[in-house]
Amino acid sequence: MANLNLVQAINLALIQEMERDERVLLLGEDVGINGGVFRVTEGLQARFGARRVVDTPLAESGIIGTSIGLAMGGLRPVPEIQFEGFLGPAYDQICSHAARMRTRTRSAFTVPLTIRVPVGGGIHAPELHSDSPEAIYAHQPGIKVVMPSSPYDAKGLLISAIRDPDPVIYFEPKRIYRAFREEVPEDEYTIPIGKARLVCEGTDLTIVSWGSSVIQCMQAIEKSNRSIELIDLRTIYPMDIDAVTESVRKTGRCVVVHEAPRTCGLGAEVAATIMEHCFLHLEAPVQRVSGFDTIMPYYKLELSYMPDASRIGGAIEDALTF
Amino acid sequence: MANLNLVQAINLALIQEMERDERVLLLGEDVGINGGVFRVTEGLQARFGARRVVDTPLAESGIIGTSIGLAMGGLRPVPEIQFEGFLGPAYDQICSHAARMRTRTRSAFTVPLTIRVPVGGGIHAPELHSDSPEAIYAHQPGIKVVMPSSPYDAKGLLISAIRDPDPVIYFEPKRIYRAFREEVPEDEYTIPIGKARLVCEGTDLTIVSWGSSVIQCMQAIEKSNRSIELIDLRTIYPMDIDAVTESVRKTGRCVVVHEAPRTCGLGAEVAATIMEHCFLHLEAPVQRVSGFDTIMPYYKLELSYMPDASRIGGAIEDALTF
Amino acid sequence: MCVRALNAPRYTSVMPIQTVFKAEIERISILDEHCQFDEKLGAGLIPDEDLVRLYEAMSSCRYLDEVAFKLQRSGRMGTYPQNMGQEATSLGAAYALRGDDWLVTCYRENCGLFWRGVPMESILLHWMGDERGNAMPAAHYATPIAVPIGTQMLHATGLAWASKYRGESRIACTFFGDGASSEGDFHEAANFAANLDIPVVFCCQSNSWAISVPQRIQCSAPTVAQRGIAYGMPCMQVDGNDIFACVYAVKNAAARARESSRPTFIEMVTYRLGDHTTADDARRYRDQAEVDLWKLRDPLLRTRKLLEAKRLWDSSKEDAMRQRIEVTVNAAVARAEEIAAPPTSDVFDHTFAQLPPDLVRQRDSLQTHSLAGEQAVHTEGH
Amino acid sequence: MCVRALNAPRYTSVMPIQTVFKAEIERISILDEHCQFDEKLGAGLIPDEDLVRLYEAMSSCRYLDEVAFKLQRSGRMGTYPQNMGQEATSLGAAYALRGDDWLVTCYRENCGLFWRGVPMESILLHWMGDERGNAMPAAHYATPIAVPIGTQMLHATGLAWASKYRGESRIACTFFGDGASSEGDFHEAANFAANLDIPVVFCCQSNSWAISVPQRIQCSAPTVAQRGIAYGMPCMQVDGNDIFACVYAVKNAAARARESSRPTFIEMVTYRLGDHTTADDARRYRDQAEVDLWKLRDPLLRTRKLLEAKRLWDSSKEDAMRQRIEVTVNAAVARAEEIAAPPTSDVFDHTFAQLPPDLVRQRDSLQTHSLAGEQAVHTEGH
Ligand SMILES: Cc1ncc(C[n+]2csc(CCOP(=O)(O)OP(=O)(O)O)c2C)c(N)n1
Ligand SMILES: Cc1ncc(C[n+]2csc(CCOP(=O)(O)OP(=O)(O)O)c2C)c(N)n1
Ligand SMILES: [Mg+2]
Ligand SMILES: [Mg+2]
Repeated sequence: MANLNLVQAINLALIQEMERDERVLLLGEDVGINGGVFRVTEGLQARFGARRVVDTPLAESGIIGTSIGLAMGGLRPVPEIQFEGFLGPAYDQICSHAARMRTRTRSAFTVPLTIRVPVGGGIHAPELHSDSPEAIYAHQPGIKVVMPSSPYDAKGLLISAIRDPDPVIYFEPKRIYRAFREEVPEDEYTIPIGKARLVCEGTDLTIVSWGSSVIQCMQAIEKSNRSIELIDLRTIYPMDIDAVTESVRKTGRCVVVHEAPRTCGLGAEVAATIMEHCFLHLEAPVQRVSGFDTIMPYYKLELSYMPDASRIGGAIEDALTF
Repeated sequence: MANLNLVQAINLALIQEMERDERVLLLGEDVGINGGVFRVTEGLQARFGARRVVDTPLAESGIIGTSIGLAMGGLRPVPEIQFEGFLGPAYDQICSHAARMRTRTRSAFTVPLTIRVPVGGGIHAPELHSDSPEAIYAHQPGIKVVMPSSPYDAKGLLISAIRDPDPVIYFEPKRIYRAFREEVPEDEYTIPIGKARLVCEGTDLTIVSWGSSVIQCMQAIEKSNRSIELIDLRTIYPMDIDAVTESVRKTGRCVVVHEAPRTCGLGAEVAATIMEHCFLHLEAPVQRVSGFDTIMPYYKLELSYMPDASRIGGAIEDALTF
Repeated sequence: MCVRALNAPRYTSVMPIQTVFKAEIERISILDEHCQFDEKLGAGLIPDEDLVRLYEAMSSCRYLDEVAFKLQRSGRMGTYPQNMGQEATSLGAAYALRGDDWLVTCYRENCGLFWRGVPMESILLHWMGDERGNAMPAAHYATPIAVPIGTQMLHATGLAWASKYRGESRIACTFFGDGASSEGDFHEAANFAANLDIPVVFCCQSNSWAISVPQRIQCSAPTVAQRGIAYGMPCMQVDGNDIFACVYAVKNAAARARESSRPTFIEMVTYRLGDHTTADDARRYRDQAEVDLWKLRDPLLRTRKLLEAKRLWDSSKEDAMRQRIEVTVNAAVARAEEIAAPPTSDVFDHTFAQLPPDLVRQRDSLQTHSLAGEQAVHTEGH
Repeated sequence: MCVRALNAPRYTSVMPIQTVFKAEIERISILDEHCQFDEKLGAGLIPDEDLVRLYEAMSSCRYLDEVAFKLQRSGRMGTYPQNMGQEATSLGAAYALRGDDWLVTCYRENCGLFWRGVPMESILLHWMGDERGNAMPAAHYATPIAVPIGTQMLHATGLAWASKYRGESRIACTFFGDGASSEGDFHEAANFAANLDIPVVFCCQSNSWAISVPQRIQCSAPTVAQRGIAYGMPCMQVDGNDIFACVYAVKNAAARARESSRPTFIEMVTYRLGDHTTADDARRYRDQAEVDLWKLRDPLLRTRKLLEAKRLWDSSKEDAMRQRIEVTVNAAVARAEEIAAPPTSDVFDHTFAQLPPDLVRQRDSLQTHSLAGEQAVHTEGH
């Protein structure tokens, strides 16, 4: 066991997978000698050489497109996109190719690719460095999407993602890169993709969240005097519908919390799914606490945009007093 | 009044807006002498010259990126992207720039841009020619998204889109480009963006749909012996929440129908919104009839993927017998 | 070939004007449209017996085009892009490459793919709207047909990189149109290959048109070949209707790639004799005179003339070949048409290696529904 | 300049090898790092009184960099990208252009923007996390700071096209880094401009690095300038630390753009003397020796030397200037810091020209909430 923050947990997972499997290679902007702008790949080029940790030209479509070719050619590339705001240029390669190659070729070609991307706000960064596009990729069939909220999960989910035979987008909530440490086993372990985590049990209301918002949810729960169950999805797609619906059937009330804009965010999917599966158990409408349907503001106002304990608390009240 | 199909109605709207406003220009792949691959811009280059109807290089990001510049420079560009499957390369310019320019510059720069894009399946086309990405752009703050389902709406919505001071994606359901004709006024008229259309009234259940699925919904209603209200959203974002919720408050039941994959599709947003606004009126969970969470299949199976009258009928039954 | 005569350091003190870079591009032609043959470059390049086979390969691809066109017109196939006029480009490459080099094509390279062994019915099946047409067997080292223009070259770069990573000598050769060379992904693929030393041969099918858009709108420079100069890549132009020139250029490029892991850009100047696809009517935008001119430059025509001049061919051989081809192609069509539509559950089966629970639910719901729905689907389809 | 010596038709009958294209690229240097000045090219280019003003402009931009760095380190500003070492490039362009030509920059062109009249506090405000810093007044013909690398050049192409469309003589000049030249959007912007005859001047800040990635990974070709050859564009390399060479090149390119609506590609060879941004530590990836070498080539140093040689400058003038600059910059900082955070409702106000009803609801919900929430926000922010 080691006491690690999220950055260190990811770094450890990368080391272990690279040692275990020669097919794993890292590529991206500044991932080499610089160790990535968040130092997630720190020391890896020194350890594994420039053949396995590759600085690429500044071109996101190029990074993902060549990674698709690398994967079709039998390797297990782990490209990094520097910020979620720069996934845009790679959108086409992700959605038109990575997501479709297996179905297009009836599995003759597959794309075992793990795209690592820092995500979300709260670090006082410039524009396009604080967005939350997880719903975009959840809407694209053929890709899995995961987002850890703790160092322990970060390691286990990353190992699962790298070993997964299909493309996975692995979002790293940058706000909690170094926010806290926890015990992380030194041995390799996996956390199944598609399984949520029950953070804490409760009977009055269920909160569903993921990524760094989980921390805000825990703060809200601490401040509340009700018995609240918190589910961290961990996997955005395929969502653990059973975990969510089981909980809501028990509590009858639900708040879903995310940073992304509300319209067509994953919160809508969670709410719609709950309605479909738990209609007769619901005692209040599912409440969404989310970013607004506006551009994530520059950092002076970013904390007003992001769900915080107080807004979550308000939604909890609304759900409980409905 | 003229009896026009959807292609002709759009063509007429383009002519009228170009005659009215010198700032309007068209650009895209094959929009010139060829009149677009669907002939929507037929005759326009002959009429307005190669200065105002411009064949561009084969580069979607280039088409949208230069259109953003044209719009920032005071013009009203109407770029065409040949198929929705080729919006991918332009995703970044749309979401990182067109959608953000106004908020980024506190309205010093604006992007009055109308992106015309054929959308949806049902025409036996190759892959990436039959998708429905409307939810992707509905999730992006700063863009409006519209989708007509009839020649009359097509003309009025396009004129509104071109005159709108903000970027609009105008999706053209290609399955009904030539499926039917209807009376379309020769005079120019607008249909407000953000307002749904009540296609037919009913008391037992509300169907919410848009684009060519509206036709399938009408077929399902015809086959049904219940009193069903059909709402055609016409605008995807900003959605006419009042029209939807008013109807569902009356009927207590709702089916939402779209071609796009289910997870994080607009159906989820419609369902979540209805739950938020009409919880106490709902007598059954909102039913979603949609594409599956798989890649739209090649055309041999496309009709199994797309909602048809029979699947819609099934959902109507499920909602009514819940 | 692009010559880097000067390789000045980026910061120098020569004032005020110094030439820091020079390049020139050569055009290669070995068998021209008048059946003139250059012995110096051409000798030994393609043995006679191979030339006969290559001619038959081009002819049979050409015949498939005719048949496919009719299939589409009679509603037995969806949109189909004819290859007519461009057969020598991909065939020359397939002939010059090793059988296990990656061939990363677009949709107008049937001739090269068939040479590789990709069955005709796969290509037909694809355009009949069936994914199984794209299930390329591993042995062919061919990637699926690429519908989104200009995107597949990045996969070539990745595939070649994967080989290099493993220390294999396999390279990749990718085909794309002049229109495709306008896409940003082309730039990124070439730039990755050039800067990361990845062994890729970039073959541009420079065929004057991208649907209705003339080449000057994609590339107003004197040559498309000079796009390669941007990356410091060796680059050249060849007569793309000259199978010898295509073989020559790809052979050289492949050797360079294999030996020094360096990419090459080849502009193959050719012409699309048919419409863009069966959904297109080229008469709307181009003159018949231009088409007629290019008909004289047809790669089949000149190859046949050379064979005849070498007394390797005559009209009776032509007739016999035509009969063989008809049998082959018609059999392929029959096989493709025999393949029934897959069950609707097939929509799900290749989304992921393992179907997530909710997709299983969705698949099951489809099965419940399909009994009722199959009828409706059938009616609507016609 | 790129010379198109040969302009062969795309299909010819010269066999077997014909040179179809030739190009060469020139490098321009007028005032070198040893303060050697070329009278032939340099005479009359920049009148003495202007040179003094340009020197002061560079010096004040440099001082702002120092101050901004400290502001960031003391938590009074977010991430900031220093411009240090690259001042001559954008300033040379701004000086050479008309005041109403579009200047479409990235984030390392403060010096050119200030010359245009963009207030220092706007730039500061932007990096302090406030959109109002990007509310560029129309009179400056400057676009907002561009964070997504390599994307803004397309806007330049569109802006210049809009002017051409209206028959105006305004052109656009866009700046981007060597890293940015790897992005597909660069290719598309240059290709649109070249093929649609749009008057754009493309200026690449070729500064050896893109964060930690050395230039050979962005462009292993001998020059970045040759990227322009791909588009048949006139292209050249200049010493980017030489304000005269920058002015010369942009002046020529702007004249060409205005007269014949043709774009130009200019590689300005320069160097980022500071870290990439305040979030970076360049010592991790580059040698101090390299930095030291480039310090000798500093654009400020050589300009000052020339002024001194011309007896237009001395240390007392330098001291006086330093005092002026400190006053100006400090006042700008004070003004920027005085600007309070906007009300939270500001998040909504510029999403659309008119706020849709649901956004009004969301804004109102925020207001209800903010009384309770403001406290929490405040605590978390620190
Ligand atoms: C990204 C993308 N944009 C547009 C299209 C539509 N489209 C199909 S083929 C084609 C023209 C291709 O021209 P070129 O690359 O020159 O190839 P050619 O057909 O001439 O062989 C276009 C615009 C597409 N398939 N993909
Ligand atoms: C699309 C995109 N990808 C990545 C980044 C992160 N990033 C910011 S600056 C930079 C390097 C830019 O290098 P260059 O274009 O050479 O400009 P320079 O900073 O050297 O002036 C990177 C990778 C970004 N802002 N946008
Ligand atoms: Mg072409
Ligand atoms: Mg740089």
